[in-house]
Amino acid sequence: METITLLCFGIARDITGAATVSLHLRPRPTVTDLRQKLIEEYPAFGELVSFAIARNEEYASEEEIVENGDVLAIIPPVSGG
Amino acid sequence: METITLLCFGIARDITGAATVSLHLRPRPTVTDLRQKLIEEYPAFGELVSFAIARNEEYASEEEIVENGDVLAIIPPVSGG
Amino acid sequence: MIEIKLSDQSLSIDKAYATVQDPTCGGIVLFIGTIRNHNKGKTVTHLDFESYAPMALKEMNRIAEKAKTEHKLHAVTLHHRVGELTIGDIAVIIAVSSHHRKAAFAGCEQVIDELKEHVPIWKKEFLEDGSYWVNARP
Amino acid sequence: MIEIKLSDQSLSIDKAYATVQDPTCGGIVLFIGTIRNHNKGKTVTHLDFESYAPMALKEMNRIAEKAKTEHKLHAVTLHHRVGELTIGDIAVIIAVSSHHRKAAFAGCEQVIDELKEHVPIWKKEFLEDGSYWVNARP
Repeated sequence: METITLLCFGIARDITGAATVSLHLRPRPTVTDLRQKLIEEYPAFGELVSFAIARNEEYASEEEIVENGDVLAIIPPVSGG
Repeated sequence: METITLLCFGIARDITGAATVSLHLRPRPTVTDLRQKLIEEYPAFGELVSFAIARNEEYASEEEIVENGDVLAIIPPVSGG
Repeated sequence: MIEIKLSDQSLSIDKAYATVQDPTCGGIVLFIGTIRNHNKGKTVTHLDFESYAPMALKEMNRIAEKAKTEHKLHAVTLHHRVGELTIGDIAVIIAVSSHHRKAAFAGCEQVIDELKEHVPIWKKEFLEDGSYWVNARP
Repeated sequence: MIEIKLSDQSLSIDKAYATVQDPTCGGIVLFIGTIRNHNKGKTVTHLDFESYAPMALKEMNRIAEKAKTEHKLHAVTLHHRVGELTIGDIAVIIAVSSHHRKAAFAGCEQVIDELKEHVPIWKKEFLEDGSYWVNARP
């Protein structure tokens, strides 16, 4: 198992209660794995309209594989402008 | 015959050489009559892309009849903005 | 609200913005038309805007009212400069506020399109080797 | 030219305008997004904008570049405010200059549409009786 840390913004920070959250997962998980683990540990993420995962400051697709050293973030529905 | 005075703006002032121009026409002419007389006396108006006639500060249609006391103006192609 | 102005003084973007700003409106669109240094490959040094003022104000008001009604806008401001202008000067400012930004974009574009077609204002461009009334001849 | 800014200070319309103004461009379109005093029938007292700054700047730049290329714009400026804002404050300014005004309108509208969809900035609205993250829940 590996520890993967994600940055939390907006409502994601309210849900996890901190600016980052750590998940324990098998090495090189997919973005879908991350998403599922997150909802498992924090069911409130399942109540959001949606959320995306950013990998190295870009939107990640579901099949992408998370590598060691990647910068990851939870992106709840945006509302700028 | 009647004397009808029109205000001249932009290139119309350059063509007539003055801020107003007077035409001699039968009483109660149409806008088309005005237009034709103007081209007859100042053929340069025929060289413009187009020109409109304003009657009492609004665009006049060709069939409108010009009444005594109307404020008339030659409106060459506009180029504001 | 509609505000219409023909002025021989510099136009202010902030002032035009202030006339349409409103706490109920989230979206404001401004169009700013400035004097370009060239036209059809010729170098423009300065230019002169002449207007048939009473009719121009009536037409500007008609165009603003029409856009306000058709696009359900909150406010429309239309300021046009007259007199002598140089390169970079602002010739026209159109400011539109609306609850919906799509309407603000469409309304603002309609106002500048109709202004350029109907408002009796004439622009004389001065080039290095002469001058001419824009749009007048083929 | 592209200029991108995230700032916790007041945004200036004149400054955004100055960054896109150019003697070769006749048409400039600005979109200004302000804080409304109500949302879905509730009274808003103030709000807070949070951003994932490095990613927001990347996305803003990508959106501006895309609009510039697709609409052949001369310049695109995109300034977004972060931190605490009150009613009437400017949250975003988009300024676009172009040789053709139709492109300036289309390009400016595209930038604000894509910004609202993709840029990682989150707005928390404070009402008289609570607060919530906009768009987060159904």
